[in-house]
Amino acid sequence: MSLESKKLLDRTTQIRSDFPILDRKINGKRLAYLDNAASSQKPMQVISKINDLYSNYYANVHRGVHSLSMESTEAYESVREKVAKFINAGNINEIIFTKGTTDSINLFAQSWAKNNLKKGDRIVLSEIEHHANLVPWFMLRDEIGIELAFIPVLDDYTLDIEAAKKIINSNTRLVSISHISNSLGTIVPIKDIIDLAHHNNAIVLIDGAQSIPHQNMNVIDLDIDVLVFSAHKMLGPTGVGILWAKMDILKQCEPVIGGGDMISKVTFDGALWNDIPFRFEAGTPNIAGVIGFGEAIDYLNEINYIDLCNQSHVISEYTRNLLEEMEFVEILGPKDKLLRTSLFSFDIKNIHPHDVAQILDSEGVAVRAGHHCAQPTLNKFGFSSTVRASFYFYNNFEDANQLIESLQIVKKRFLQ
Amino acid sequence: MSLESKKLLDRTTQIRSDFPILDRKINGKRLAYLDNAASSQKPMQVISKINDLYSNYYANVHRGVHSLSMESTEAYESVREKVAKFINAGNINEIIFTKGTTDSINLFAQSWAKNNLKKGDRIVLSEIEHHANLVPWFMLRDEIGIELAFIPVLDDYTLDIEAAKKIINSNTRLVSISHISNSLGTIVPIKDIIDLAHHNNAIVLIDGAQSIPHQNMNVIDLDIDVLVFSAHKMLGPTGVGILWAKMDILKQCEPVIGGGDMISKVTFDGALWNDIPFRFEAGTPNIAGVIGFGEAIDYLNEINYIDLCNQSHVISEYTRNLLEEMEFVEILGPKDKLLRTSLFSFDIKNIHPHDVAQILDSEGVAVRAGHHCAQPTLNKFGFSSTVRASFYFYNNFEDANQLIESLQIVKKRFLQ
Amino acid sequence: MNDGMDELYRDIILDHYRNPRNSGSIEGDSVIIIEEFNPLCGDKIIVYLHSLSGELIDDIKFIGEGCSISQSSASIMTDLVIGKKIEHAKQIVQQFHTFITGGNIDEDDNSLGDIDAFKGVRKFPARIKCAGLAWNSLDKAIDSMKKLT
Amino acid sequence: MNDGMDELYRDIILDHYRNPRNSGSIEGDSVIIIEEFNPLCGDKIIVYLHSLSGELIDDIKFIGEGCSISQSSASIMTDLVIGKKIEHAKQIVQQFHTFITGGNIDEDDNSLGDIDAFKGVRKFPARIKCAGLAWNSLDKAIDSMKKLT
Ligand SMILES: Cc1ncc(COP(=O)(O)O)c(C=O)c1O
Ligand SMILES: Cc1ncc(COP(=O)(O)O)c(C=O)c1O
Repeated sequence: MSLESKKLLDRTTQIRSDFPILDRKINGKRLAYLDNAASSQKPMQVISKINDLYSNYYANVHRGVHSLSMESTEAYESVREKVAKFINAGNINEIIFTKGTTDSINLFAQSWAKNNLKKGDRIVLSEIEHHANLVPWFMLRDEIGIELAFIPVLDDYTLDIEAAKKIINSNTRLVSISHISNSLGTIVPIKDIIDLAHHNNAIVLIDGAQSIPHQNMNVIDLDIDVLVFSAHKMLGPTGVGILWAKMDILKQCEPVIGGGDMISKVTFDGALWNDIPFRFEAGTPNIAGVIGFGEAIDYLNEINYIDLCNQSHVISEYTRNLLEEMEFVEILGPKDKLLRTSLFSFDIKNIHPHDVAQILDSEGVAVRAGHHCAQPTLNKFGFSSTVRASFYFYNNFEDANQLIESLQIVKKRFLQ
Repeated sequence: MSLESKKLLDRTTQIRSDFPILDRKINGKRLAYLDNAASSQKPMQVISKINDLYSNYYANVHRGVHSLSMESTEAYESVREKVAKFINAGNINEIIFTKGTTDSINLFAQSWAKNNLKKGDRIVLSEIEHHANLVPWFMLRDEIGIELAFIPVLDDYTLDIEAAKKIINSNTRLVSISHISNSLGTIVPIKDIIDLAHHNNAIVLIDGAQSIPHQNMNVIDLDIDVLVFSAHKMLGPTGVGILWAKMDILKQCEPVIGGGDMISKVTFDGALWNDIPFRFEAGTPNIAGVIGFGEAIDYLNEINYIDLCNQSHVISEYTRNLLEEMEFVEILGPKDKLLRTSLFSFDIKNIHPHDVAQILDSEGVAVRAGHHCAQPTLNKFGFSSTVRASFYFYNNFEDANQLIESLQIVKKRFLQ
Repeated sequence: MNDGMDELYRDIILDHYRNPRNSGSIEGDSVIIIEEFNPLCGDKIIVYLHSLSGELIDDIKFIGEGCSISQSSASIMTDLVIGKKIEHAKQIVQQFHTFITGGNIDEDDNSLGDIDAFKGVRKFPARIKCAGLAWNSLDKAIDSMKKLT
Repeated sequence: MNDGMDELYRDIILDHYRNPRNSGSIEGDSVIIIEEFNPLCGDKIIVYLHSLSGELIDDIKFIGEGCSISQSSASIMTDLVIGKKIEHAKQIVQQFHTFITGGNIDEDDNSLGDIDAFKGVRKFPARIKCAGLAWNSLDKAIDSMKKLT
């Protein structure tokens, strides 16, 4: 082991003490939390921030001149700036707070696509999307008659970029695609897709739910048009997501949710909209959630999360390699390790994923079993569900080994 | 003072110690938090619950068989039952978690009204609605051509029930109305309105944002069809609201937000919906928010909030009476004290509400100044903004007196 | 190991999982076919119910995809109700739901056969849905048969 | 009392609030009218800008509804820019924004007159919007005038 990775491992040990839940015993066993793609755990810094808000300066935001309201508003609005910096957005007013990735995609579908696309226009998706990037488009298709086309996934679990060149055509107005597949772990070459789309005057929405927690994302360098992600997968509280889009695109968007805060003037006859981003944020927002998310971003920056995530990728690869040696295990996902992230799906012959996950749980190992909200993707590969292990920077080799050893116990119970 | 109200006051003192923020000093002064209609403060029980979740059993809900996910899911789903009991709903599956009242009304507009109403159908609102119960209907009107009609507010700040008898006609499909006006404090005779509506085969949505925190609400006794409210105004976390509707009505609703959890099956061609209520709750929900809200409900029940709220109503009335004696103050709201809740709006001749609130803040008194998201209502009475003081059960006579004394300081500075 | 795994994965369950009874489909006009999903995990059960008279379950089969709990439950369910009166089957469905959600059933009732094997499932709320899938299909199949007749 | 109230409500501000300069409207074809709201509180300023040549602010008036900060700011603004060159007025708007958000301006510049009175507002983020309302109107009025000419 190099000195540098030794240091990183020590750092992981130190970092783990920030996450109180990691001390939890599960069925008397040590917790190996490998369900990070579903949601990450929270460091005490984030938990305390929420505590601090509610204990010391909570009030409703935006509408008050009293001190508590001013303090809450400042704390809340300052997060827009933190998020903008985190993704290198040029304008803090491009940051819209939503409930999560799902909410962000739906908002963009109803707000931009519904008002700017017409029958016959094409939206291109891919065959490795999360339901959150499928169902809103089905709904829109059924409502306004747009056409959906899918970039196919190849047998090697990567997208068929050759096919994409034909599918993204001159009728295409939007390409909406995951940066990283949450079911296969495939990293999509978004730069290529963005080039293809822009070449056809289409804009690109990147679903960054699985990528942003792990890597640097620079919307300007990548020339992304719209970016969506969830706070809860990157140490933040539940109920918070981001919709970022270039200001020119936000100007083409109509508000979808009406109510307080999103208007500049209301009469009994109608309303005028408030400025961007407020016109897209009606009602009392998730104040504590957003402020907690700001703390999560600060924390990620402070610990230098990218180096740590590179380290957890090493652990993920280590685990995957050990799994590959087990003849009863079949792993999904790209062969080329540069094309996959810190998660993998697998199947055990003749043992259903639910049963696998159940027995792993009895050993303290938390993994997910199911279709991971990517039913058509799994179906395409002949599965209705898989087991998924997903890593984050607080995972260590102990977690990895615990998974491997527990799989032997699964085998013993079912395949004896 | 009767022995009983003495006891209640002692109880208030005790209760106040559950709310850490009430010890906060504002500009060196004691905090008199009288902005409860905007949002309530949170007891440490609720704050600790969130802390406990994130520290001990947090995971994403619904989709996991591992222990953390099971525990989170149980905690999350158990809140549906608590909410159902709180409003006496017959079926826990009628409880839909949203982001807040605003979100609930928008969801119902897009989910039910858009799919069940047609051009020419009438929706009846009133002239004392919050923007959250106006703008979504303006949007729907502009989209599908329904007709909006308003029950007028009379000069005495009550609704014109005689006029309502004509306005709620046989074309009326929905009456959507606040139980309590957040700008005037008027209590609406919803039973009369419900009878009128049902007589015309219209259904009734009650915006309970301002009433449910203070009183018992029995949807079955009142024969309400749809009820919406926000957790944050009743000790709960931000980012959580409820849409409750009778199951028959929910069955007429189409999902609006697509994504994970709200489907039973997805292919590349389309999706089948999950059961009610899940089909209306796409994506990772506000898990911590909902679980915290469950604790808020438990707390309200334990302290017997209704008795305490009656007591804070006494304090609100006491304050109002003192204000009435100040010749420079004009109070809005019904004369009959049975028709008003624990809040009042007022205006000071020649001093703008912003300035009033600013100086009150310098004395530690937190009130709201502005149009309270009820711009057309205030305009109707010739105001573009007012000062609003709103009480909750942790407020005491000290808060009241601090407001009164601080108003003298306001007067001194501006009206010398 | 007292982590509930032995209780959850009892031999009867594993046996039915590995050797499902009444597996397959039934063809014909008068066959009721009901498909049920567990939306959270993609599990699936298709139940084929055949009753000429509308009173007796002449035949019942299932095709499924899913975990040991859902598939063994389908196997045990079909085994239990085949040849029984529709009304009786309906009662058994009821009893199964009572049992699985923690209620008491008459343990001496022979017609409830191997239902007892699912006792261990009660502790695992996420798995109760798995266990119930086949029973929900049957319930719906009976209801839609009644509508036809 | 060192709670910032004396600094916020300086005499100049209260004076302009009580005796607004250039209050009223201007009629005529070549008058630019811009209405600005503070959506959070309902404050309103309508600015009437008259410039025959398109180079000089011949006249400017306002009608408004709002707090002492927003109304005195409108009064001070109109007082400052009336008779000035459009380009100069634009610079003053810029300087006002710099000042109110905490930046430094040349305090000896006579053309910035009473802007200094708003120093106390900086501490109250919620009131910065109030102070800026009239200035935003003027900014928009100048922009839309330029588009016309
Ligand atoms: C790629 C991807 N997109 C979208 C989502 C949906 O995110 P959320 O449930 O936070 O709305 C997820 C998370 O499950 C995801 O992994
Ligand atoms: C009567 C009424 N309706 C709706 C709302 C909107 O609630 P929220 O901001 O929580 O969505 C409020 C709160 O301000 C209200 O008082």
